[in-house]
Amino acid sequence: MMASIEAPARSRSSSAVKRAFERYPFLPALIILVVLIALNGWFQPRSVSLVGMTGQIKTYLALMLLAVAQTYVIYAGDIDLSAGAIVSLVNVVIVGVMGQWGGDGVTIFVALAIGLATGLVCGIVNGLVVAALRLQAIVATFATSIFFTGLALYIQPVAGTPAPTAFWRTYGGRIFEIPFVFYMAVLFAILLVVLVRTRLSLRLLAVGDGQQEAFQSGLPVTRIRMGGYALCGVFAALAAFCITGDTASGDPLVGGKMTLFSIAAVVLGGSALAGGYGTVVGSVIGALIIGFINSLVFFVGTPSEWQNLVQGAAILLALMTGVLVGRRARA
Amino acid sequence: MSRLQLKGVAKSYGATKALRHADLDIGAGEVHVLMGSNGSGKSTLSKIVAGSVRPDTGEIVLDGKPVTISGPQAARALGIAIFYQELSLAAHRTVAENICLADLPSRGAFVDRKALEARAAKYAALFEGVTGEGFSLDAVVQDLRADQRQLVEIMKTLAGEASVLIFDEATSALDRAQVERFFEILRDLKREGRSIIFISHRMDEIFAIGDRATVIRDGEIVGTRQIADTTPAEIISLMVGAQEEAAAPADAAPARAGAASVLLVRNLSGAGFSDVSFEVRAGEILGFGGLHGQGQSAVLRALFGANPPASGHVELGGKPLRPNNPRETIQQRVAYVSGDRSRDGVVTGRPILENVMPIHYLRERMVLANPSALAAKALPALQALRTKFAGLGHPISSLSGGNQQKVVIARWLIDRPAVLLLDDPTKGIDLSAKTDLFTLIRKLAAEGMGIVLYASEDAELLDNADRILVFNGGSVRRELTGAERTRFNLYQAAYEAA
Amino acid sequence: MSTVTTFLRQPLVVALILIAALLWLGETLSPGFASGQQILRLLIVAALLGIVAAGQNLVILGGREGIDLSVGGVVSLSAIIAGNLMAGENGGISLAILACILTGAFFGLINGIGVTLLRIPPLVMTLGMLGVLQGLLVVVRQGIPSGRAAPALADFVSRDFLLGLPGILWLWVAIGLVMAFLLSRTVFGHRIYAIGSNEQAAFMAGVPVKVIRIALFVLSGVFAAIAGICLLGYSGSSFANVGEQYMLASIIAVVFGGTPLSGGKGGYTGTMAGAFLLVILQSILTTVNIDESGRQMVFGATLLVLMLFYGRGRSMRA
Amino acid sequence: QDFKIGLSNGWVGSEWRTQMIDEAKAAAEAWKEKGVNVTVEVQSANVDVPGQIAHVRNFISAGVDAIIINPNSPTAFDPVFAQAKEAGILVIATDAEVSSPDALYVGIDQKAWGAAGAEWLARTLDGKGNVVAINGVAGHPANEMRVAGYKEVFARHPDIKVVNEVNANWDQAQGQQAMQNLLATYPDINGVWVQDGMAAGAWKSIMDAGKAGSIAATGEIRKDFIDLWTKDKLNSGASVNPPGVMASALNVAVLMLQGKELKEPAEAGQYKNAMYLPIPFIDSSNLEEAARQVEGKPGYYSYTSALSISDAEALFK
Ligand SMILES: Nc1ncnc2c1ncn2[C@@H]1O[C@H](COP(=O)(O)OP(=O)(O)OP(=O)(O)O)[C@@H](O)[C@H]1O
Ligand SMILES: Nc1ncnc2c1ncn2[C@@H]1O[C@H](COP(=O)(O)OP(=O)(O)OP(=O)(O)O)[C@@H](O)[C@H]1O
Ligand SMILES: O[C@@H]1[C@@H](O)[C@H](O)OC[C@H]1O
Ligand SMILES: [Mg+2]
Ligand SMILES: [Mg+2]
Repeated sequence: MMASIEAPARSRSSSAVKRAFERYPFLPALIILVVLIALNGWFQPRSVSLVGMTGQIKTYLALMLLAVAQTYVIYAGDIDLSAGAIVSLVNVVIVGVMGQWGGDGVTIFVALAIGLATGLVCGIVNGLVVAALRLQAIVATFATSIFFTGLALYIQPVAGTPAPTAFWRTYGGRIFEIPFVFYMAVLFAILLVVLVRTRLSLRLLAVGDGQQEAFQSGLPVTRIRMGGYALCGVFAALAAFCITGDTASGDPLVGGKMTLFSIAAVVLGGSALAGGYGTVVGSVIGALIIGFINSLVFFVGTPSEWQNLVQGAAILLALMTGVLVGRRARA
Repeated sequence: MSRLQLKGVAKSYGATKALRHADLDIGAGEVHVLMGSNGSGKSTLSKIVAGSVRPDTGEIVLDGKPVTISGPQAARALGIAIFYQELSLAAHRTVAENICLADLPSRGAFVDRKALEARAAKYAALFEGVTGEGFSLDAVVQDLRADQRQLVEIMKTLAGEASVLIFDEATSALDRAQVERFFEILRDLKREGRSIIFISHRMDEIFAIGDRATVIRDGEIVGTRQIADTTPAEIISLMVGAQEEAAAPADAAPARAGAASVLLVRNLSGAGFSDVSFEVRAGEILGFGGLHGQGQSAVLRALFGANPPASGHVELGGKPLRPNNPRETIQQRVAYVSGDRSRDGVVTGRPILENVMPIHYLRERMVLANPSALAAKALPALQALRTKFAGLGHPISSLSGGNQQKVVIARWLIDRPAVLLLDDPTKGIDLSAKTDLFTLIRKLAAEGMGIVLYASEDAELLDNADRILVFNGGSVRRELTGAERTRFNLYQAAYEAA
Repeated sequence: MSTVTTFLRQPLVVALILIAALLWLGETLSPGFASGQQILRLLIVAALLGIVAAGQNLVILGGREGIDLSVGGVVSLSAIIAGNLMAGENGGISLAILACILTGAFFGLINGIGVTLLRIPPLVMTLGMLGVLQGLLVVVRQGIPSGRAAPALADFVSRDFLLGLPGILWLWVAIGLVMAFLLSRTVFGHRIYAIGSNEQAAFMAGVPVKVIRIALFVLSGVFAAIAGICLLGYSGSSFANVGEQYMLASIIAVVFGGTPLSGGKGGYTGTMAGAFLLVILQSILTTVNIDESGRQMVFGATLLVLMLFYGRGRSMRA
Repeated sequence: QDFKIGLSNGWVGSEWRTQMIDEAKAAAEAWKEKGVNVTVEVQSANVDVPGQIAHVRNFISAGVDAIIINPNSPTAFDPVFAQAKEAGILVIATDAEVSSPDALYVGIDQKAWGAAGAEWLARTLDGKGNVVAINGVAGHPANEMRVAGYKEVFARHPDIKVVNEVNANWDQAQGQQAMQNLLATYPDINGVWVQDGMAAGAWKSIMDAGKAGSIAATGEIRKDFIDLWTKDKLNSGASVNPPGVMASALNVAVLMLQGKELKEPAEAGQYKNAMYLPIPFIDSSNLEEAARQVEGKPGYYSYTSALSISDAEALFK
């Protein structure tokens, strides 16, 4: 009962656990993910076969990328409610450009470059209104999301323009017997590893820990936050590429619903919404958790009218577990 | 040869004139002390030089050339570094990252981790031996103690390799050994010809390290003295001005052996302290002393229920007390004043009235809040402390730090508590406010209240406590009563096992 | 001079000026827009939003990133429950109101518990709850026929009630008065501001932080439920996701009313004006004859411009 | 014979969709009498396009024989339908056409549906007057086809002027608000072209404004509205997209799984893969009959029709 303060408060092993959770805040999410994959496999063995997994990655790669996009702004304590609208806009832009210029190999790359630029510009616009004009991020990016959606509707008033066959056949196909999306996943992983080491990542996190403090320390806070939004725009564009590859068409509304899921994924991954703390890997895991919850709900045979409720409840439960376990472990 | 000159620098926040007209001259290789009571404008002046506050008028001359300091980044480029009174650390980043944050060693767009570690290590090494347990380059700042964080902020300031360094109350949380080491570093810097602006409320520090002292009162520079040619008394009279003499510290009253026991604590243990026992009698001021973070605050917070104790026995006026949370202890007539007013005390942006009333709301279980009825309660409490304010409806943030603290203390005076727990209540408070406060405390004690006072400043403790419990490593190591209450005994007990 | 500028800087004043300007613009673009009848109808629509925004306002005032994204779900659910319980009969009104308020309070309570006891960030908790509510709507709607508003409720919302104004406007005014009183003249109100401004200090001064915050979420659920009942009265019958449009709109109304999302300051009077402002803006956009893409671009850009009058954060350099 | 059929619905915002699923399930049940065991697996949830693609992938993993989908996009499923076909799965879309050459469309022609309402309106207004349109979700293909339908018709009537077109997102309350705003700014309109559930909202505003006598507006097919229409003698006409379309598609699917061949290959529509079902129309002439069909049903029940098994068999060789 009477704890002596001379003795270390925590045993060595529990402080090792604490350190692990501190270094890898996505650990709780990883555990949830592994359990979910196991359950998917249990209820529908084919879902964890190569084909099943390829399908799952194809479907959720875009959400993974968008969750990563969202992570960079959340690092700095900001948020981007327009991320999904950027996906839609880039989607119609690249489909439009490919359609316009024929859709062979070269024009596809040109279109993708234009798409990246579009995402970047959208991100910079968000950065300008949030960081430079100092509008509140939630409302300001909601406003830009309406604007971007309007622009997408202007470019392509109705869903359905097809993307060139070469483009989606490549995305959905195989190279050397290995599905193309796996190469994408590997590239994506490399990109993340590289970005973790950048100054921008560290400085975004520092800004997230306290804008005023960061400013007083001499950091160019406005520029850093704009950098976060710009990066978000670029990753949203990458997400749009994946959506386009998987849907083979342009749709001015395609990304709209992804925004809130991208935020949920970031939190599932163990990052702090308040900024200053988190990892992009966690966000990727968070996106996968959402995906595997959705498929598991079907594979266990949930009656259709209950599917939305069970999904919603499971995601809420995962969010709560993640937040609680993470905090417990780090405390 | 002057390094930095301020000419007619002024700054207002709305109606508040934070700095009226500052002329200042700092030489190379000089430690220039800035003295002044709370709200006199020291931090404002510092921040203007450091670029984080925009002056309304005035000129800044650096090495003979007039400069425009457009922001903190520009200040750094000009060779100005600052230790912020409220710190400027990123809580989730490591010590090393914080030290180098402003100027990350990098290769292209990437952080050069090796260089970063090396650079941080260089500055951390300066404090080797006094950083305390749990401090390391890869420790996360959030896990550090207050004094360790201040050390990180100091290292971060040093890492600016600036020619002008400003330390705005950089020693307020440091213990003696840490201060000693810091002063050695300052002396080295001085020898290298750097210019240092040093701000502190501790007279002994000022005389230990300063070359010249400038006193600032109500935003105006009232005089500069060579430290060697002046006395504390002169500095104080400059600070206080002609109209008011600093009152002498209250005399310690003898402990009243026969008085009733107000607070009885037996074998109390909890996070940061263990097996603490003591008794406070009516009319007594019991002092807690010792080095920083030896459990004094933790015991007080535990008694208040803010961090409930793990085990032990507490009696209040003869009845057992279970300090589960502040809400319950307040209702049992326990009061607690924290020195960290911005964290624990002030409800920022709200009117002064609302900042005085919360305890009364709770004690009286009120539902409706009628402003005029409340004002009648609030005014006497504020006046008892000689609080300076324009109106009860004004936001508390319009007051200076010291007056904000008085508002926070006033909330405990409406419904008298049985026990008053003071957790370094004068941190960052000016001398005349201190005097007012201790006069009042003595009066409250005389009226039968039991008071526990933890003060980080030795003089404050020696002057005001009837009895002193010296803490070390979370337990009481020695009790000093009567004539034992000397600085020597206090130091000896404090350093015993450390 | 400076008092004039201070006056003009008040969010409420800004909102009122913008309202006048937009009404003038609307009248110019399409004559008849600012007629008495039309303004009355717009006020009814604004009242629906304003009632949701009352709860949103409280949650935001309470700080700690307070926000309630689940209000839209509660509005929808409440409209459906009310419709089914009254099934077009006046007799069912009181039961329906009771059931809806309890439902709103229940979901608010869960949100509050999640946010305070489990310490889930409000945005996350209420976002998750939104997902649950949307799922629940599907379940509920498949099980029970969606009902119809009682005639008395429909009249209350759109017919004359007193002095030429429909009941819902009186209700809104009453809510406005209660909110003003609550926030400025009660201990509860002062405590809301206290936890919103400095939670730690409030805790140390004996404010029951968790109880207050839970109460705010409960109130938010209750206000959303009341809005759901009124919405049923407005549209006559209930249907899916009626409340969806209120989620972000209620937040914008609060921000336009001068309550920053960081909490601790602001009030409801401004929010009422903010709600009306937003409704006028949307309505002008429906009446001008341009493509939907153009409407959305203009809407988004206008929101941004309007925000420049309000939500701008402080410069980091004082 | 045993067939496993997956039903995917990506939007559960209206009772119409619920009824669509229910009728399809009932149709599967009906095959029992014929000794054919048709089991359905349903994924019906609010999802976005990627979410519905996940539905299809889940069906592939579950090894179904056929997929019937009410798709959230016309083109986005091309790749995943190709994958389904590779796995030997029959894919039929209903309610909204899809571009995939690997799928078949069984449902109504949405453009003709939109045109039918417009024809009625033009006839009722004697070919002249001011008209407003209240549309669903901008950019949604079904909406755009319907819009194309009415535009074509109104273009043929030079004296009919479409003074404004707005979007109310297939939301009844938004439809009501939009109508209210339109009535305020265009006090002289004669006709309203409005779709689905929004029609009930629009009519509420028209009635609130006391203009039910002077305005003709398209209506909808839920019992609640049909009752109101009958009671208040509204000047309305509704073209019917029956929720039974999925049941029709299911019957076609089972016959195809049995290896039967269509008499006339499905080659209609812009994607040349459609088999169009008839579009019933309700107006004052047959309102009573429609009311009789929905009598005793709950208020949200939509007037419906579907290909019975024998109707469907008649289409096959
Ligand atoms: N950001 C601000 N907004 C409004 N008033 C301010 C601000 N910063 C400082 N003030 C006011 O300016 C005056 C000078 O404050 P300053 O912080 O410079 O005092 P100080 O001498 O550093 O006091 P202390 O010893 O308490 O640190 C005070 O009245 C204070 O309330
Ligand atoms: N032990 C404590 N010491 C000081 N402040 C505290 C303490 N516990 C809580 N607080 C402050 O008061 C706020 C509300 O306290 P409360 O206990 O109601 O919520 P909490 O943060 O969930 O704490 P806990 O983890 O103890 O449940 C906290 O967020 C914190 O700012
Ligand atoms: O007719 C509509 C149908 O086409 C749509 O897909 O679902 C809702 C119905 O109201
Ligand atoms: Mg200061
Ligand atoms: Mg607690």
